[in-house]
Amino acid sequence: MKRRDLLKGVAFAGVAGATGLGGFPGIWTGRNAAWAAGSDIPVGVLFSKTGAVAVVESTLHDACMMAIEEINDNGGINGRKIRPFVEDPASDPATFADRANRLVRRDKVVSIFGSYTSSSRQAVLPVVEGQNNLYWYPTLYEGRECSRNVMYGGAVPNQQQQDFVPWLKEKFGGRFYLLGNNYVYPREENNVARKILKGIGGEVVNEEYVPMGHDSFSSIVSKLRRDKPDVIFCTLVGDSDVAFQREYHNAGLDPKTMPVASLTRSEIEVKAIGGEAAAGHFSSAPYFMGYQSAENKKFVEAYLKKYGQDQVTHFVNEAAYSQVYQFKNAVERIGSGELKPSAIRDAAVGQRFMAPQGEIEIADNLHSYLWPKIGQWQADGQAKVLVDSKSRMAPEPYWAYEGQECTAEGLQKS
Amino acid sequence: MHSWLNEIFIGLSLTSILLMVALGLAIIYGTMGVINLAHGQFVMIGAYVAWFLQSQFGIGIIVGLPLIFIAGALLGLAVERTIIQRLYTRPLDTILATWGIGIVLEQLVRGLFGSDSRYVARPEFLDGNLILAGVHMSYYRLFIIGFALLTLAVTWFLLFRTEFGTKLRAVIQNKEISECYGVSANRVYAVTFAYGAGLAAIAGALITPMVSVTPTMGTGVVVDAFLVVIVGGVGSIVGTAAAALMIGEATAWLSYLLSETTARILILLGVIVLIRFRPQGLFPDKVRR
Amino acid sequence: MAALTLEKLTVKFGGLVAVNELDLHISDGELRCLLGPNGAGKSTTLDLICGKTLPTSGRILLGDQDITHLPEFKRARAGVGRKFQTPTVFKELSVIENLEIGRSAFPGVFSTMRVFRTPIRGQIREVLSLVGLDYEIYTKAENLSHGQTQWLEIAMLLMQDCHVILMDEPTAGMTAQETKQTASLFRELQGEHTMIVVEHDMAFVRDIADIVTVMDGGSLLAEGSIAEIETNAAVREAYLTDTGDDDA
Amino acid sequence: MLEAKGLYSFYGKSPILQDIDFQIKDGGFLGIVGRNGVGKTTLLRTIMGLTDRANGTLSFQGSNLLDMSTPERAATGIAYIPQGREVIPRFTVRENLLMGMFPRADKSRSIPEHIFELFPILSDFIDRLGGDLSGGQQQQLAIGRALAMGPKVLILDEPTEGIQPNIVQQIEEVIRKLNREMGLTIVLVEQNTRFVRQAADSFVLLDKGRVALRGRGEELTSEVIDRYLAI
Amino acid sequence: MNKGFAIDCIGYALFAVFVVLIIPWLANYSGYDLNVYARYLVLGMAAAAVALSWGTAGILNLGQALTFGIGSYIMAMHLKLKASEAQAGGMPDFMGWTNMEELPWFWEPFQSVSFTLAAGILIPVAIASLIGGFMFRGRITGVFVAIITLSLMLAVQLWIISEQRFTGGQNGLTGLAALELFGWSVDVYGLAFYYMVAGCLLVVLTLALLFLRSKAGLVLRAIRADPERTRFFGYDVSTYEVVAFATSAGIAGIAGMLYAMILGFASPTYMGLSLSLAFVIWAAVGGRESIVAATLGGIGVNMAEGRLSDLFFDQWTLILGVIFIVVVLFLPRGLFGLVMDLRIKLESHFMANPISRMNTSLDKHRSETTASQREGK
Repeated sequence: MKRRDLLKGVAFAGVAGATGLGGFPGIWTGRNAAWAAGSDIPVGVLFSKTGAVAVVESTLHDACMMAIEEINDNGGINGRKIRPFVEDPASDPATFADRANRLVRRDKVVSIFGSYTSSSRQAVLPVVEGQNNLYWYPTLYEGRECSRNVMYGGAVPNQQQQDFVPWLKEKFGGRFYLLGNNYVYPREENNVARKILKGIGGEVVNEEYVPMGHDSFSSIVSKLRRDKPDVIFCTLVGDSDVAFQREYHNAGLDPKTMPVASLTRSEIEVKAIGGEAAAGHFSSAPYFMGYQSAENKKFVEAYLKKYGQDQVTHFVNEAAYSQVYQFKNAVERIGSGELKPSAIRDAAVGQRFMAPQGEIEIADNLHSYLWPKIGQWQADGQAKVLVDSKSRMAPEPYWAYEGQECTAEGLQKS
Repeated sequence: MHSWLNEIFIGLSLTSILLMVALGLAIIYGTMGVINLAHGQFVMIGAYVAWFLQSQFGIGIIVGLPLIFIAGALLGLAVERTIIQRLYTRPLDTILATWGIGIVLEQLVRGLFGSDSRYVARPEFLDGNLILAGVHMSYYRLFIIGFALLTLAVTWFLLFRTEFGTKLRAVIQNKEISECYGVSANRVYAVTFAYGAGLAAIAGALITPMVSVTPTMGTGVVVDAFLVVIVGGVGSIVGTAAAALMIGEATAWLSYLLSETTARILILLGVIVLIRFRPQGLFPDKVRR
Repeated sequence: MAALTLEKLTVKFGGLVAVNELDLHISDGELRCLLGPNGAGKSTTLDLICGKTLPTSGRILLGDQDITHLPEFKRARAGVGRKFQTPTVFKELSVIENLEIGRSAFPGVFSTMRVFRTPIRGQIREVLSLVGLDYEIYTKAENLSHGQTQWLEIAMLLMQDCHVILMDEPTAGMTAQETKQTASLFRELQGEHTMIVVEHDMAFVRDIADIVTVMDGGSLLAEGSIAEIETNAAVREAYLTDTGDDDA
Repeated sequence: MLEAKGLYSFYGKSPILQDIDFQIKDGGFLGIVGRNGVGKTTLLRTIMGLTDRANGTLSFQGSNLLDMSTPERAATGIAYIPQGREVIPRFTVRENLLMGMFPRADKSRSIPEHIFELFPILSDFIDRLGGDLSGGQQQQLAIGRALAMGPKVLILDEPTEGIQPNIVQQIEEVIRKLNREMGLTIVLVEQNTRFVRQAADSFVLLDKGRVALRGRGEELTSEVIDRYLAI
Repeated sequence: MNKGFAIDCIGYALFAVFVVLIIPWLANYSGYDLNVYARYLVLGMAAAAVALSWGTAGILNLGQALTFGIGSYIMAMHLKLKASEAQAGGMPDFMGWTNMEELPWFWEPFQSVSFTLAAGILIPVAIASLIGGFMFRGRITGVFVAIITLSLMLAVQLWIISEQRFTGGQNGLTGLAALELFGWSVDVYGLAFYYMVAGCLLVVLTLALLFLRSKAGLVLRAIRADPERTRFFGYDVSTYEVVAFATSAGIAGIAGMLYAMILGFASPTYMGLSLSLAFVIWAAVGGRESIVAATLGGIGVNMAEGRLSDLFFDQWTLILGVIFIVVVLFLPRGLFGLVMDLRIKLESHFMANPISRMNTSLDKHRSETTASQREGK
């Protein structure tokens, strides 16, 4: 009996041992030993290449990497190259947190560029705040956040809606149907829209949220037929937006009388919807691929050359691209000082950069002054910019919340 | 005023899509007891083949259907011969293996075609709407309803009016005896799996004009299809059709009256109750297993 | 006193009446043999008593207790044990583990949580040697021979120590020697336990039975002592002819 | 023509049959007897290739059966009528008979008339479900199904088990007739030794997975039975 | 029943050594790695929960992430309230944004640590008991259990996402405070926290092993083999199934609570389809028959995933998919089965002569028999 048990024990130990050996520090940890060496500037690049939001995030990854390469090809920053540590968080918040942790704590990056969805940003937040690192987030978002560790490169609700909603009311009428995916961004945008509409005498005929990834919209279309709104104010994202617009088109509804006004639709969704089905509808964004400017021409040409002529640029990957340059400028400004995230942040504030959309500026609340535009989609899949903002619009992440303001000192309440 | 007719039509349209997707799964599950979690990925691959044919050769969805079916069937055959075949004695393990297969297929497609969302145009002659008694019916949806009925009829004919169908039903009821009478169960399984995969691919191609084509599009599909199959009852294509109709109409009505989210929650709960009290399905077929 | 009473027990499967208005009274400590051609409803009757099948109509009384609608485990707790036609043991478990399952005086989950080992002594020891499995204590049941499996199931029933034991073809696949052993074991149990034995082997039946009940087509055909049965014309026609010289 | 030499057969790792030898010539009639659980059914299943693994030699008309899959064995002309008949319950009588035609080399799908002559009841019930027939009728259907393939060898596993006496006789007559008049080779597993003694020209007696005794049919005397089979 | 008990003890002891000594050493006692390994341990615990009901009682729960997620939300609710103490009315920020007036009643009790800790176990247990009773009294088995548990999980997930004002919606509960236990503020990057997680895991596994080692565990194995037959011995099969199901839910609840602490947020993806399936896969890779093996499966696959994603940035999911297929095809009992087969091979290698081996085992039985006979007298 003894011998038998011993054998079993040995076998078990073998497996445990194998696991243990496999787990030997040198093999298991550390991407490669050389990471700390040299004078490179380590940054994290954290966009999903797989999973549900890879459709968008992979283009952000591409734009971000293109900017890094451009900078490195032009001699880097103060002679130092940017060293990107790339991770694939697979569209999963828990993986986002894990990978951000890895970047910040193990790879000791000085900044992370990353993510598209609010939930992934929220997942990364405790990591960057806990370690006082810096997260460059390129996406438009719902506002109402005032972290000192996030550089918000996208539009907040007031920047998308302040001009857009009154313009829509004037052109089509004030009866809005609010339609979005069921998460924080659409709800918050609709909050703002209601507020603006109230101020200008419009009304909300219905407010509806569908689950993320939902793709059958026939019931919604029959509700639209029933309610006959003047404007469909749309904050659907990704697959839902595509499916909805296809359904709208199939059902034979007319953009002249019931246009879809979207805050989230970019060239990338239109490409999937098909130009014909998207034609005649509107989006509000600080950037469109078809916007005429020298910087944009350069950006678009470089991007298509690098990633293929069938690719598109859009208002999120434009920001992902610009943010790398803003990072560069900040690091340049620090010069020979200590390169730590908080220093980069402080150096970035107030700095201007000539982006494809126009000259943008980082506000002291770490959001960006942007150039909101209203575009109408054309059958070729590009937007025609109908209205261009006359000045840089200030970001007010707490626009809808009276008595709250995001400042350089964080959230102020009065 | 005609909204109820309208909802019935929408329900039918949802039913037809559910049925197209679930039918292949139902046949595979009913025949082999294999729980094919990669079914959604077969749907996705059908969509990609449709996109590929259209973007590379300008072949429209409908003209391309035979090719799409063959592509799906060949892929199904390959998967069956290499992997599924070894798991017939362990049906619950197929859940795990096919999940792995799903991951691999998704990743392969992503590697080949990228993460981009792809666009497939609807056939032009199906543009527009038929308006009848105030009900807006898009021609394309009408076409899908018709096509789903046709697929159901073809499948029924295949099962009940052909020699292959007789062999298949014999194998389902008594594999050993069927083998003793010259039916090669292995071959029947392979053909059935290929047929199911082919149907999935066709379903994928047909939904492309309505959704966005991405490598992840299959994940959501498979859960719904499974609910339909289980509610319908193992091995009963009539049950599958009835379950699709039930779930399709319920979705249409509940989403119209309440909201999409509530409708979905209610349907999931309804399915739970149904399975609890009728685990044999709506129209149980008295077969083994 | 009756240990088990069936009153007008009927069960239908679809259109088929498997058991038809069956009345049966089995007194305490009796060993009753149930005979009849295949499909006569013998096994179904046992299924009805142990709860595997629910009757369409009629009543089942265990002593005074009406058990017609009790779930299986409650009938088992009330004292009904069953051996199946094809020996049904837990193949993945060892002999001793099978016996531990059989020893089910305290079957509640919170009672079993407190039991950690099976002491191989006392009753278990006795039962093991009685059925000749003492050298197979740790053998997995799937590795036993057909006959040993039969014995194991009988042993499990002995451990269960039920008042009413239902035996479905206990000697199938046993050697002559074993069958004799079984017969003597049954005679031993007789008196203390009430038993119903379904068996084709007439020699065995002659050996053990007090009263024999013959069923045909779901109904009671005849009942009486073995001698009465063997001379009963109806029984001869339905069951005993055509077996000729062959009892094997 | 059907011959086994040193045949072993396994379920999982345990050998159920060991070192089995037998031989039947064309038109022969072999009875297999033995107690419950000695491997009679396993022997038939081994011939059909339904056990997990088999070693040794098993040849039919010179070709090695052990290399063939079950359907291929059926195609050589071996028809198997298993214990419990196993007609397909949700197939009609016609479909069940049609199923018997699948292994035919000539691909014919018209059911041979002589089956209905042997079992008139089958043509009366041609559109009924197999599962709705009585035990005796199912047995007739099972034999009919086997005959539909135009077999050379008929393998029967306890064809009279659980059948009413009057039909038992009818079935026994049919089996004898198939053997004597139509020249079919028969392998029969039977508990009913009387029938084996009367009909078979040879028998093997199995015990514990081995051949314990073999001989001519009429040698299966009551003395032999007492020694090996009786209780 | 005590055959093999010694081996299990040895194996388990090795596992404990691995968890208590080797992992911290691997992690160089440093914050980030300890946190990562703590996460792996917790996921291993979730895999153990799956194995407890699947490997033992044959209940395949595809909705295991439901109770895991509920556990994480319960912990997150407490930590969120703690983080919101400074807010008006102590209300979490997201509630203020959705115009809630006051803290909903069902949030109130989570102010208390002890209530939270108890609820994190008991609420999953209660939910599992209800749904388990609902299913098992109706003798639902196999794939139907899988579909019901899966559907329920999806329904709850949808509800949580849609009721943003109570639950934080898609984003989940974020911005959590650190847990305070007896005045000790838990630092999830510290060695102490790692040991807390390891301790939880070992205690849970010990209790679960005791449960499985008891006769109740034996009855569960009997139920897996043949539920019908078990009933005829007087065991109330459905109650046993409910107990196994609820126990595994409780374990998943504990794992969920720890998970929310480790990552600093709770998300509806914690009760998502892919995580739920992942639990099952991990348990299958490790070996569903042994909860220790399943735990190792969870830890191992996650370590591998962490490493693969490091080495093969692009295709690590593909590699994982292939590994799963290979494991299912060729190691149906997981790595545990491989170890067991290896053991048998080793045995027959060392005992060259099978006859002598047989005699040895006979002798063994005999000596045991006489020993216990003596004991008997």
